[in-house]
Amino acid sequence: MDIEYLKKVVEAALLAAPAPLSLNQLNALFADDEKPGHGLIKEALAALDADLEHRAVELTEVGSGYRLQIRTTLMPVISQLWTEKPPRYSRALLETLAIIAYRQPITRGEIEQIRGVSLSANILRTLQERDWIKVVGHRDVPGRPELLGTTKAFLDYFNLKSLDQLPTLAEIKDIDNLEPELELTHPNPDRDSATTEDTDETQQEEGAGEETPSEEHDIEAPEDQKAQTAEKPAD
Amino acid sequence: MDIEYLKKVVEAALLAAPAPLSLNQLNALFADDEKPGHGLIKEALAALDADLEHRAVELTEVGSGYRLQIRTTLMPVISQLWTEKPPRYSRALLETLAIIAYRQPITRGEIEQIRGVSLSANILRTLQERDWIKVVGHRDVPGRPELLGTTKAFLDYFNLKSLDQLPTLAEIKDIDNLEPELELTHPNPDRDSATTEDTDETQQEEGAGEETPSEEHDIEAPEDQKAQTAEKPAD
Amino acid sequence: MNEVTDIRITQAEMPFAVVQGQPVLKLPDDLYIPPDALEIFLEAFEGPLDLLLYLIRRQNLDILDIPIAEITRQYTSYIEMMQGMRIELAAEYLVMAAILAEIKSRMLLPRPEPEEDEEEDPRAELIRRLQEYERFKQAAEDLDELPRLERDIAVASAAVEDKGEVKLPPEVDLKEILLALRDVMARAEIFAHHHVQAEPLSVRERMARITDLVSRNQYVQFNECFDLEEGRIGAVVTFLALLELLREHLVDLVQQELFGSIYVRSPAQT
Repeated sequence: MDIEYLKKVVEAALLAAPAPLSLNQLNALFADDEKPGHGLIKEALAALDADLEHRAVELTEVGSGYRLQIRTTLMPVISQLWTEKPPRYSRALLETLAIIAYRQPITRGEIEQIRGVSLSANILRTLQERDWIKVVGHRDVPGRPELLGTTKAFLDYFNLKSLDQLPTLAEIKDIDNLEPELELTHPNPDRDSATTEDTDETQQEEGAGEETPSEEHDIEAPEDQKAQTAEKPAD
Repeated sequence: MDIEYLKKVVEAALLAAPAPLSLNQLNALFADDEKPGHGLIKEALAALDADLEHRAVELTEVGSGYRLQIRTTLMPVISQLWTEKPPRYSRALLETLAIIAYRQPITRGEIEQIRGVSLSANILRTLQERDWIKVVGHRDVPGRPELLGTTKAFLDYFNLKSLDQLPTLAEIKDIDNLEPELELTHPNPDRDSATTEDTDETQQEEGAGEETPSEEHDIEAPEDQKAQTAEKPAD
Repeated sequence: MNEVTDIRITQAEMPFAVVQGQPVLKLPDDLYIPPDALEIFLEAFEGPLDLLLYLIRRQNLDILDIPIAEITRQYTSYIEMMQGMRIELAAEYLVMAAILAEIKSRMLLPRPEPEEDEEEDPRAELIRRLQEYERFKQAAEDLDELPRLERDIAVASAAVEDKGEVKLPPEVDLKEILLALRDVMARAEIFAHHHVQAEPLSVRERMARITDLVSRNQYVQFNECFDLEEGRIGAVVTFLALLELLREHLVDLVQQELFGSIYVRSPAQT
């Protein structure tokens, strides 16, 4: 098949389609005996990309395939077209999304453990409605909680080709550096004053602590959970 | 202003905007002291149009402004993008078609007698729109009901020279043995040319099919249908 | 603002409280806390870990070296402040207060020295959680920075003049029709007993063809029904079809005069 023609078809298809197109989808445009195959299509895409060098659009590959998008250098002018402000997302939503993206597959309970707060149903609903996350399975524990993962639409939205392209997660510093003895033997003056001044508080706190020994379980429980997740490389 | 830059902005804007853009809208993209004015924008549009000569899109002016659209020559391939996988016909439709093929010319009432349920108007309409059956006359009884028969297009679709080539009823009884002898014909590819309009019916048809015991629908719907046909003078 | 409140009160007619038999319809000014302020305060933090991180970071402290007593004091005072403002505090905040108190108390206890080496520092778990949370807090910020649709990226698309949304009609395999017919046959015994079975299909087809012809022309000459190229068998089939049509009163044969042309016509015209 003529590569020039193929290039045109690919460009037209990418401009006409409402979503990114995969190699398979591009190949499927052609009748059975005319299918160019992935190799030729990739060639056409490369040729198209080269052609577009001085034009207003560029070819990008995202999660679900290829798309043409306006060059970022032109965006400041072009964004004048939009009358509405782009949506903003809350920290809670972004944190939840980040945890799912880096730790998938993950249950809601595990997300709550990491964030230290319970997760509002709204956030999960919004994420699902935006088609950024989906249920990818169930953890084989009592209650069979849903395991959540991100979708290709998530990658598309954030302009990512794959999860590899997510910014790297900060490293966890080594806990072995803790030197409790030091602190215990030489309590710093602040603390001293703090403890003496705030006797009431301290007692209250300790009282609270005793009343709720069950909390200890809550603390202890995540222990293995964390160990588990920590081993797993973010994908 | 640099015409090359202006050309790029215009191209980007036309590709980013969901609707055609007027000269005013294009001009409004720029800050007050940088507005190119209609003259320059028209120049840029003309230059862009020339650039696009060998590309997948062309510049067109429509009522509300300018837009870039996929070249019509590419549309036959591109339209595959939104070609839906065809649904399946309902059992009721297939039975009706079979009865018409084997018992033609036959009236609707006779089909209903054989099938033991009344016949939905959709089925006959779908078959007629598909050009597989037609009215070949009227039976000389009160109401002058239409006599239905199969068409040449029916024979063509199933790759039959004449109805003789259909297996006999006796053979059908034993259909499992029949299979090897029967050429299971591949439906011919240009059949879609016949049916660009029957989309609605097809879908309704399918809907009814999925719900099969579709017969229930078939029983309800025809009621008025019959009244209708009864009223309608035979033509 | 006030009007709105007043209207609401009169509509609802619900006093905030009843003091010495008198309904109180308006909150005393000195008790008034702008609800916005409370919400902003609560929303500033994504939970107890976030609040703790804030307290630690505010003092440029290393997570690994938290002065637990001081942090506990600060944390608790925040909690008390919020409780004092009658903010409905998420339970997690109180749980964290308890955890901090627990850690603090354990650290204050004299430690039996060597053999309990394996006992972990009571802060370790808290630090792990704080670190883990901080990673994702950062990750969320990074995610927010990524170029994304609707804000930083515009997808290029061109208009399509006529989508010509071709919805292909379903494909049908001949076998499907035959299977359908078999089912009908099984259901309706009619096929088993009637003469239908013996009927050659070509006669049926010819019947349909003649009916079609007759319905389109008022009169059809008898010999027009025959196609000489089909030969004798074709003629016989057509003749059988005509006879069958006559029998079913689907056509009439008319002849005006002896040896005149025979016409086939639709019976309705009589």
